[in-house]
Amino acid sequence: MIGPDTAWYLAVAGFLFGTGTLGVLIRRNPLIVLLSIEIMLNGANLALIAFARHLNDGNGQIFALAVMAVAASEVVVGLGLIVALNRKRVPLDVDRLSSLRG
Amino acid sequence: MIAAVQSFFARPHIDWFALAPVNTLLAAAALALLSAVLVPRRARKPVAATLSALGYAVAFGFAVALYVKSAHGHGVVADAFRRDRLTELAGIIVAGSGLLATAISYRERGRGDHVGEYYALLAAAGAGMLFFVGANNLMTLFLALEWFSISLYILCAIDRDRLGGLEAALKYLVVGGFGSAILLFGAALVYGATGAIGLPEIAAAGKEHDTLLLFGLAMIVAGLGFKASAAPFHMWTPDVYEGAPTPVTAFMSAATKTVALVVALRVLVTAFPGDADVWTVAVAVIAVCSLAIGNLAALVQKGVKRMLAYSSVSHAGFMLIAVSANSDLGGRALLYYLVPYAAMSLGSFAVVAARERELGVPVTFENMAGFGWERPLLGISMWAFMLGFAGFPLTGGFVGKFYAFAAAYRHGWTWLVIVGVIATLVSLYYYLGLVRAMFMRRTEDLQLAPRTDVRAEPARLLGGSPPRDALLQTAVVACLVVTVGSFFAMQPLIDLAKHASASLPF
Amino acid sequence: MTTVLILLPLAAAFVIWVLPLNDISAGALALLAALAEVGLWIQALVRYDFAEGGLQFAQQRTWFSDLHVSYHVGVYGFSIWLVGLTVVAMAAAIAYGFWAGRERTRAYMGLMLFLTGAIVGVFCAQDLLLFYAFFEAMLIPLYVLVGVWGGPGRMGATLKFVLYTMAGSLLMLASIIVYGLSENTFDLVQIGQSSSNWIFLGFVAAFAIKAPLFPLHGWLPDAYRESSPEVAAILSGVVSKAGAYGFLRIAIAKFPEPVQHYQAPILALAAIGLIYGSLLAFRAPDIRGVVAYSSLAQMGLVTMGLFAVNDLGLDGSVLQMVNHGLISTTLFLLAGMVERRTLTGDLSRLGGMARGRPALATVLMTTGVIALAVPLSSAFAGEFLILAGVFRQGWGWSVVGAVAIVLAAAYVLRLISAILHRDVGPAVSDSALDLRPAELAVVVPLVACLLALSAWPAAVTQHSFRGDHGQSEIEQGLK
Amino acid sequence: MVLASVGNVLVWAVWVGAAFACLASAVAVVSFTNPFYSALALIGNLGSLAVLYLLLSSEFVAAGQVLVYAGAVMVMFLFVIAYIGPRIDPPWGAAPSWQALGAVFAAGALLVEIIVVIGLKAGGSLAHSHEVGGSFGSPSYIGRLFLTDHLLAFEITSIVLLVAAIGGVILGAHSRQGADEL
Amino acid sequence: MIYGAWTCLLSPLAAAGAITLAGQRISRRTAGYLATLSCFVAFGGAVATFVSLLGREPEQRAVVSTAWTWISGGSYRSGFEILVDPLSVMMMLIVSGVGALIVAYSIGYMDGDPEERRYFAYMALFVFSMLLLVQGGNLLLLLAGWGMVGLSSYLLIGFWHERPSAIAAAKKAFIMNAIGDATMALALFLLIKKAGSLEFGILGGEYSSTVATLVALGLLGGAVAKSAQLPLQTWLPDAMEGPTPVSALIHAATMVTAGVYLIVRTHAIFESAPHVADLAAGLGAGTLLIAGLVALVQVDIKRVIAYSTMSQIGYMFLGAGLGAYANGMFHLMTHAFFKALLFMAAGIVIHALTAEQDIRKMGGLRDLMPRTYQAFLVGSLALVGIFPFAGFFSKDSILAAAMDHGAYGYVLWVAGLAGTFLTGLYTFRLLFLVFWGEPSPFVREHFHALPRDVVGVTLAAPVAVLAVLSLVGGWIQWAPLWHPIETWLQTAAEPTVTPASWQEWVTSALALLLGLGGIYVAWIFYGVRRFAVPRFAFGQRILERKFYFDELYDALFYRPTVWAAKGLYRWVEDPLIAESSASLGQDTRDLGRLVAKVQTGLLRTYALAIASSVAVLAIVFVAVK
Repeated sequence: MIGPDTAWYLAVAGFLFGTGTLGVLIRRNPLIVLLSIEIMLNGANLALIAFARHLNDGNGQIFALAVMAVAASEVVVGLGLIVALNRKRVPLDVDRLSSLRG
Repeated sequence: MIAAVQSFFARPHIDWFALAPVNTLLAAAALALLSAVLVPRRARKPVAATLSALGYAVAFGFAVALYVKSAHGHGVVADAFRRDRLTELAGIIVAGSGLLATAISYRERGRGDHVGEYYALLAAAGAGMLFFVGANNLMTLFLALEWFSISLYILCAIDRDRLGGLEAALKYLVVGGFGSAILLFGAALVYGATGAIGLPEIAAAGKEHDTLLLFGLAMIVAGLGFKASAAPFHMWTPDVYEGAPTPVTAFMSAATKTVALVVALRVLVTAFPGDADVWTVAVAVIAVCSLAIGNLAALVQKGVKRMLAYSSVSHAGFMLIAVSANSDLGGRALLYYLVPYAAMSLGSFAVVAARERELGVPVTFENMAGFGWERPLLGISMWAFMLGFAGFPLTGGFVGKFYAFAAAYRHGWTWLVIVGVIATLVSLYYYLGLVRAMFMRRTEDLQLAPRTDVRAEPARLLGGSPPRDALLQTAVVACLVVTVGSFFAMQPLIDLAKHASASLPF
Repeated sequence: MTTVLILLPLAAAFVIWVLPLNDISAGALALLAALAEVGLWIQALVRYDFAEGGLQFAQQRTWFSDLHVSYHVGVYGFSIWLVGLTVVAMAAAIAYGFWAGRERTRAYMGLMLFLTGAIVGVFCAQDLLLFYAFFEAMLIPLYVLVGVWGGPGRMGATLKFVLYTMAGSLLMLASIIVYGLSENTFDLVQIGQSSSNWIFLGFVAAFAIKAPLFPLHGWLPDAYRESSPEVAAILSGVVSKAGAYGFLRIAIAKFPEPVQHYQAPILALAAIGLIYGSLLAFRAPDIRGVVAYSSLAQMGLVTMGLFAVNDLGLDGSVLQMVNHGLISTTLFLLAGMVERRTLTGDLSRLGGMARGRPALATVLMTTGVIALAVPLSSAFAGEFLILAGVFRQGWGWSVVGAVAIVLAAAYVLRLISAILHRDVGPAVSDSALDLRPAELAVVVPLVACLLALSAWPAAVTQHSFRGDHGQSEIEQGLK
Repeated sequence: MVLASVGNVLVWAVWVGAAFACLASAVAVVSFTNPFYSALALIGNLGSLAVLYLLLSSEFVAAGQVLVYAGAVMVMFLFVIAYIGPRIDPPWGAAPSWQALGAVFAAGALLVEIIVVIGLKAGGSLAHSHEVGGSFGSPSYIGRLFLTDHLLAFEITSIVLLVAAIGGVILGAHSRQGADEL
Repeated sequence: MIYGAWTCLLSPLAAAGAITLAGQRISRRTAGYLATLSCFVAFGGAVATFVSLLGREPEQRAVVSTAWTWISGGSYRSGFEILVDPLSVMMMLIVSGVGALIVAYSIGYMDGDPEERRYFAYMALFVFSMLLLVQGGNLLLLLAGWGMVGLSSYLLIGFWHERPSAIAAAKKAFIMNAIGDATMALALFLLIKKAGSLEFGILGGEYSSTVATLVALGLLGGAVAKSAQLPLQTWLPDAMEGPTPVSALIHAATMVTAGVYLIVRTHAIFESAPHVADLAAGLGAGTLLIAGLVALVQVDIKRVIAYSTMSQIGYMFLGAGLGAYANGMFHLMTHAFFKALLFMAAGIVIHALTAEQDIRKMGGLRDLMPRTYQAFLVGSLALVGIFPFAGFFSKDSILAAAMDHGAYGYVLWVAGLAGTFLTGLYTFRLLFLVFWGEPSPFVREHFHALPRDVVGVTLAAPVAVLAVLSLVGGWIQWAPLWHPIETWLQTAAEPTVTPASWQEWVTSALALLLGLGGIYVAWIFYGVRRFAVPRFAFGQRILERKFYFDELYDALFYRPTVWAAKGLYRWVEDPLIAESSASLGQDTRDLGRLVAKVQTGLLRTYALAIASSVAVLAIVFVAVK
């Protein structure tokens, strides 16, 4: 194939995934945490599509599309929760959400 | 032209019977949802609850019928879904749990708003699980996972005014999203390594010990372990179980664990037989972690729900022992164990719910004092459930543990048996501790919450002790019957499990 | 036959739990059931063919086929006697509980009957898993019986008791799994003898804790002190025998080589326990303490006899199991009766109760002298056989036993005179009555059994093993 | 031949650009203090991903990416952020705790592992990939797959979205007695 | 005849059981009559047995009757059986006869005691036990009876259980006897191992000298414990805490002499272990001296007699150990007569002085109670062995036998003779102090004569009978001239020594002289009080402390036991056994707290846990491939 090998794409995918993970692990604002999860999913998507291209197989792309939908749904629910929390005057800081512990 | 279209769309044959349980529940969900809009507020709750109950009952019936008729498993709808006895046995357990969960929920869901949605989501979650256990390729697997997970996220937060619920839901959502992202990436890697997403095809690709494959496998194991709340992927469990409404917790603890473990078994055995030498060890290690962490943490809990949550972590360990055996006996052990386990956890959470309702505060060991004598039926049932968790004879829990250990021994892992035994010993402390609280403590200092009329808006106090909850008690009795009955009449159950696990390529 | 023996009390228990009876009728019903059980046992005793010996009244139904586990029950000669001990002691305990009027009678009586069924099951089970099931089932009622109706320290005591016991029996479970799967059957009769030390030790752990054997008796003092007298009676009188029975039926019968291998250490532990228990009983501050530690010593003696593995030792041990069962049941019940009158078991605050209380004095004295194994008593016969048997394993063991006999005399006499003799203790008021007829009706039968056994100990020793040759029957693995 | 090499160079150039943008925006999302900017950065990320998809000859997915994601989801994000007001929190706000260290370590480990694994495979199976026909990734191609092999997946996707919608309604809608209970 | 034997054995048991069960329903007096009757029935049975045995050939005079198998273990069996042979019949006669008299005497003596019923039940039980001991058909039953007499002696010594001293004495007696039982049991175990049976017959079997020695030692241990010989003699004086008839019956006439019976019964094993036999004789000699010395300084009337008992049993041991079984048994019989007589006479004195036992408060009773004085005098003369009283005939022949035993024998002989002198001295010291001189103020104050009712009769009649027996009882056998007892016992126990008649004569003469000498000295110091009693402070202290045996045993056995028990509590039971489990549980819970602490409630922690474990899992997977 012309252009870089699949490996390069996968590298990018992996980098995205890693960055997303880092985001989830260090960020305290739930919104940004959600965004980071999106990045992880996108990394996975990129991997899927790269593989699909590499294997000349459509399943990967389908998978990717499905993932988009799922990601969207997760975001919807997540945002809903954030709104609900916000309505309870809860500061948007996941570190403050620790009434359940031990 | 038509022919061309026909050839263009080679529509796969659809085995509606195989999908019947799922569809039934979806229908029930849809109707319940409609009831939320169409039925007047007063009648909404009974209608929606009945719909969900009906859905589960019918799904249960379908699952049984399918179990009988699916001696030889096969994939349906372009192999996206697998119709075999494993699927259907899991389906039976899930449907049963859903039915009981509906019964338990009935009084809980007093508040007028969202009662329709609640039952709709309950049914939808069940449908997702039913689909999940049948998923035959990574895509459907992932999608079904998200399907019931999202339903559960919402169910956790269904009381938008309970901060605990919201917190639990957010934690569940974020950690769950994180976990499923990992699962997804693993799936992608596996797909890349083998070029297939269908479970059998993955095995057929014959890429044993391929680096990408193993990497993906690791991530998939993690993702499934997360759903089964096995240590060290378990940390969401206590918080979510504590924060979620108790009936939801009951449903989660019974059904989610069931499907997660069944799917884990199916995926590992069907898709990765070549790497068994790797994943058996990994699963065994995870099992040990779960046993250790779950039991130790449960020792020091004050809240009963949290204790039960940790105990469910440790039980994930016990059942993973069976999975790690990677043998027919192991599958049998797991599938048998799931039946009494589901009953016990549903029942125990139901009892907690009952106590919660008469106290109006979170249930702790302290305020369980004297419960056994005040409510003999619930008390004795709880006693039985605890003994079952602790693996005492006269309950199915004993036979389950016995089979799991037997499988481990057959696999040559006596050390795993020893670990399990020690874990059981530790677990006795808190299980019997609850019995002790219920039966051996005095109850003078105990305060029953004033009874509230839940229909009134806003709820208004009536005073007096809460009414006995016939539905809940029926559910508890049903659980009790299963828990104890599975010990005495275990041959039939074992046969069920045997046939079910026979549909896996051991 | 056997099944009926097991099921009758269980059924009665459920009836009592379910029916809304008042206290009196519940207690009466329970007592009736217990007596019926005794009647059943007598029936079994009469119908058992001692000349032929071996396993009789066997019943078998497959339980789960793929691992060859079955519901298999039956009785050997020695199990008949242990069953008898169980039913008699339980009847007495239930009668006492009924008379003493325990609160929540229905629950209490049901649990007692349940316990009866479980213990009888232990002595009758001929399948490893079934045995384990009954072995654990005993614990379920005991946990509550000690924990709910016990004394102030009951919670700690019951927890300790259960954790200790479970620690052992879970190890036994591991052993059972390994043993049964490797032999590919769980049937105690068919299963072959094994030479695995580890499996053996697993079993020994369970039984050594239940008996208890010397270093593993941490649960014993608390459990015996805190539980109500009749439950303590059952604990030390009957439940402990389940451990010894396990030694005999499983550990010794099925593991000849490990027994050879570990004979000396186990005998040593038993001997230490014998002396240790006797010494502690000699200084124990209260009645229950004396009886508790003495039963530690006695079980050590029984274990010695069993692990001597010869005709004398085995016969003696079976006899001594029955003796000690009856003796400590009686003593604990008497302790309860004394405590009812004085509100204390503290020996330093008792004394002089013999004056004006001839019945109490006579019964206590009789039981006491039998307990210290005065010659011509059944306990003497048992100890004599045990020590004669263990003498063949080495004269040293018997010397230890002889020393223990002297110590036994010392602590029993101390107990008797501390309760009955000397000047009246501060806790003893003149209003404390002599034993009431009801109490006599409870204990006198037990004493009568002891006296009968004293007249004819051979009733047990001759009818425990096929042709009174325990050694050969054991060596064949009790097939 | 020449054309091919030219095309190759061209593709390389585009790839480098897109990949760089992608990574940069990802880093930006994680490290911006203001969620508003993070969201914007994510949009950039999605856009550059779409370019990569195109390079991988998946037109339909790329389109879907832009429309669904950048179009719908992100708008929703921005709306919510605007609704609850941007809340500033620096990524390293908390003092470097074992938490943060562990986070960096774990994420770094994962990243390195993935890269290494891919590097290991780069010479092997990943080196030579199949040639694909022109229709690969075209809407019709995708559509056919959706309606044949992956019918169920298609249906499920819709169900998931539906469920999510319900959730959104339940959680987002104004609660009847939300205020007076506080 | 065998029925006679069984009747003899069981009738007292029946009485004991009946009295116990009847409880309050029968009057106290009835209980007494019942017990007495049963003993007389037993005596009748014994006589019947004796008569029918007389009618047999000497060889057929051993009959075993088995009721049922008592215990069994494999091939080993021991029946519940009785052996009737000359030896046991002789003992049966003594036990039941003397026993009957003493029980009858008790009716008077115990009159008015609130717990008379218990007393008579115990007495009957004792007679049964003693008969079981002597009739027991095998070693196991012998041991059974052995222990049972120990038990009933315990019960009777501690009869007045309000007295701490009585209870202590009872316990002491029982435990000392338990030690003896234990050694006997060990001997029996050895026999079972070697011979597989416990019939008396096996004692004659072939055993290696070690086995024989060990068995004999074990039996000797039992014998010395029961007969209060060195080194287990200390319990007997304390046993005087019991009622006087008890002392008469158990601690003079019957039980304490059981050791002698045992040695005679099992003489076969002793003969194959000669050293042990010599040891027995030596212990006897030692005891008779020590007891005689200690008796010199005792001030309690009963204790003096108790020590004299010890020393007399020393003579019997001497005889039995030497192999002069017949003589030993003969002395046993006569001793039963005159010692019971002495005790009962003393009992009457005590009764008359309202339970006072201190001889320093007595005196001048000769005129107040002349018949008692005469009875006491007869007993004393018999005890010292003055011709023609019973002791003379039995004791001297034992000493004569000693001469036929080589050098060692002569040592014993000398000791025995010395003992005779001591006997004369302390016996008549007692007699003079109690009866002679002027009535002390205490006596004047407290004395009351015997009533002429049932009490008086039951007290006096047995004493009279025994007085007669003490006089004529010895005439049955005069070793140098006629010896029916020896021939009677021939089949049961063949003597191994046969003193020549000159030895008999010499010994008798010397013994008589020394006895009279003792009496004379006593007369000088205590009778006419010609000289003040000389004082040897040191010696007296030793004697009063009974050679410090009690203190010795206290330090050797009792205290160490107590210390051991306390130590075990402090250092083993409480810290190790009791605490270990608790601390273990505590540690586990602490661990749990640690784990729970990790559950911070922070979302990021959870994600971190997952991420890091995935990283590890993945690296491991890839690595192990």
